[in-house]
Amino acid sequence: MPSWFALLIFPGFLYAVPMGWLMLWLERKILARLQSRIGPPFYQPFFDFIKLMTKEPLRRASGEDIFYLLLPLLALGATVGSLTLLPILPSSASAVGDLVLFVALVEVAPICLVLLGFLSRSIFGQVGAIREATLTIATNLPFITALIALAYASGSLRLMEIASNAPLATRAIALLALLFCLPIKLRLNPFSVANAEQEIYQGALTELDGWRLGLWELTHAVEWVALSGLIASLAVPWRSGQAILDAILFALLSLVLVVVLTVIAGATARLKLLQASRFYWRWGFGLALLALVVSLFL
Amino acid sequence: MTQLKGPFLEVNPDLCLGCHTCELACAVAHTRSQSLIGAVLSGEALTSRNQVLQVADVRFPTQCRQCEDAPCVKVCPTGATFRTETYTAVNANRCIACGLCTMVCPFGAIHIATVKVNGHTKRAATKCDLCVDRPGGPACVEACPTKAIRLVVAKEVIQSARRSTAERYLEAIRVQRELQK
Amino acid sequence: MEAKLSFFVHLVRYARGRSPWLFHLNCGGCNGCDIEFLACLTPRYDVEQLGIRLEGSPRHADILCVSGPVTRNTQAALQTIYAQMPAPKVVVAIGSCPASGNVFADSPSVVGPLEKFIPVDVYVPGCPPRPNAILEGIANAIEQLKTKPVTGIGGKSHA
Amino acid sequence: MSIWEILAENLRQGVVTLRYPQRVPPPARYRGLVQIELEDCVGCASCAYVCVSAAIHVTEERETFCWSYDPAKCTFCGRCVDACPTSALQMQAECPPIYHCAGALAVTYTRAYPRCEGCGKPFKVATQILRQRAYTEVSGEVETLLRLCPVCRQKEAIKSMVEARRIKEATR
Repeated sequence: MPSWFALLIFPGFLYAVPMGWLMLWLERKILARLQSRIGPPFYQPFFDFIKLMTKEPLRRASGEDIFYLLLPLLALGATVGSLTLLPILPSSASAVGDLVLFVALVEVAPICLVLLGFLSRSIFGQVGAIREATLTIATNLPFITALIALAYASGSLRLMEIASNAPLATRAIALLALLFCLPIKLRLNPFSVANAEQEIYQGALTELDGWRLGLWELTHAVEWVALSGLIASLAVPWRSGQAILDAILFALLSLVLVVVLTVIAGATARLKLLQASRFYWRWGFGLALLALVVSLFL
Repeated sequence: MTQLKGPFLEVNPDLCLGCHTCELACAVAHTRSQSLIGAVLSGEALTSRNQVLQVADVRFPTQCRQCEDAPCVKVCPTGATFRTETYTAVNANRCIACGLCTMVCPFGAIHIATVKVNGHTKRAATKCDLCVDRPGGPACVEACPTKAIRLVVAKEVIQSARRSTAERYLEAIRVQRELQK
Repeated sequence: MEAKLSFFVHLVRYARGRSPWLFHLNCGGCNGCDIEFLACLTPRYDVEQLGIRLEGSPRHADILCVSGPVTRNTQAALQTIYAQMPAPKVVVAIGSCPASGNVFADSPSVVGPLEKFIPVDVYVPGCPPRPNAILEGIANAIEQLKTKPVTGIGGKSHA
Repeated sequence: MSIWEILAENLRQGVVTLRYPQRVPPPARYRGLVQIELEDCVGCASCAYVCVSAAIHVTEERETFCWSYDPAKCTFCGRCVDACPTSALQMQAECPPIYHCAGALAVTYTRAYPRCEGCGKPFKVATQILRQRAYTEVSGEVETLLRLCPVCRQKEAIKSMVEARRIKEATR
């Protein structure tokens, strides 16, 4: 499969953007249903995006302007890029990159968000950026440890080989540890101090306006696809060999993950920064360490 | 059976000259300085509570009849007009000058006028108060040169318990009309 | 070209009407309207059915909902917040207070009414208005929002 | 009750939201816009006196009075309705309409005072409700008297008194 196809069509832009919007809508809709509300209509994220892109941009100092343009674009590009590495199809483009590149690309968006927060010179933006940075460090310890366990168990850093070779016990524990990391990476409820909309006005996003916010929303949608896609594609070792069947299986698994994450988010209240960090270093890291130990001895 | 305790002012039309002295005396008696010169110097408004009117060849001062069961008391929304033991009084402090009392008084004896209450000027209902605060009794009685006005304190007037003075007056009109026929 | 442009303009207008984001500002009111406003977020009324989101930052908002007479202390904040909202924006005055000052009018600390400081597009009368009336006011504001000129991404005017 | 049970209960209960154009009808005693029945109004300005937010003003001219009401200032407390001695005011049991220009809902009504049947002077005349409150029974005499201005009523009183004296003397 050519890499342009992976980047632009599947699982890249053309698949990821509508899928991300669907996931954002599903998240809001499920949350609404859990609260007996009717929730937003189906097309909501799409119209949000169109509206945000055509709002009149505020004039900013010329030095800042380039960063406000580059950082959201960089975040979007890197996250879409990370999608191309997912081992969905037997002939996926994962040949051109591996686990290390995936982790690097997925981490670009949080780093851009931290930079945007500091750039805003708003107290809320800076507080949000500090929280985002702290949580990124907190979550990456179990995230990377779990991936290392998987890589060690399957004897390769290639995602395709991990997906097909990882032993069951290690795979189960490591994927659970990865699932632990998703709410914080997607800034979902129990761990949403970084973009708390009530306390710090969405943190680093406070000063984003118009199309900058629109691009950020798009990045967030693609982040949903990439991170839920990582677990969905690593969960099943079996590949049918037929592209369409594999893609549908992958998409359905991703949506199931969205439902699980949203229900957890709807049932929990926001933890404090220290509580969230402690949770990750204790339970998340403990689980990832267990996966590592299991992979060493099995 | 009820006892009409309250006094009221009665005028003898045969003696009345229509000289308006009672009006002036009334107005002066309700100023703070109790004198015409003092009132003029302090700029206080002179408003009389009785009015001398002429109907055909009869001149006559009219004022409040001090109804016992007064319509003005019944309609007052703020309780500014109220009935005491002896007379029907107006508390200018509570009056909002809505004029409901002037609308229902069958004698037309209550008016809205500019008065001075507690140092500030306001519009309020004014009516004859029988000069209850005046040591010498009603000023009009004292001032009348022909003694046409006198204060009547009825000993015992037999009337229906629920009927007001106003209604008795209206009944009197009806009786007269029947007599005229 | 013309047809494409008009399709774009229609799409943008439609999208605006489907995703109005609110910013709620209390300019010194008694909180009565705020409570009714928050009642709009409850499952019974649920503003999200109109695609509405209550935003924390005026930079993200399309509709500014003001309650309360404008007091001396909130006036500067009000003007700053209005200036911070990016262009197509409408203002909804919730309750009697922003329209006239209501019982607070002529108080030395009240400098309102609201229209002295920012243009007001929709008034929702009531003290406080019912959640239904607030929803109706916001729906009116959405209609006003749709009629505002459409600008492209670079800020160029298309219609 | 754990949070999971609450969420399950919510899911079981289903959507309780009213779709937008649907509305909860206001209760029967809902206090909406103040409305005046001008025929019943005597121009006493009690409503303006009790109005806490100065939404109602009554201005008096020589021959007319104006009743003006600005809903933008109204607190919808209903004190004016309670205070009206002639029950000329009432409140709509529905939400006030949305408007777009300041002062769009403000109304001003002008009414000429009725004229005295004796002298033709304009004056404030008591309505039926007021008469019924003032008198235990409203007879024809009350009706005729109260259609006269206060000065004419005084004259009427003089006339009847003189008449009464004359009859008294004649019968003596």
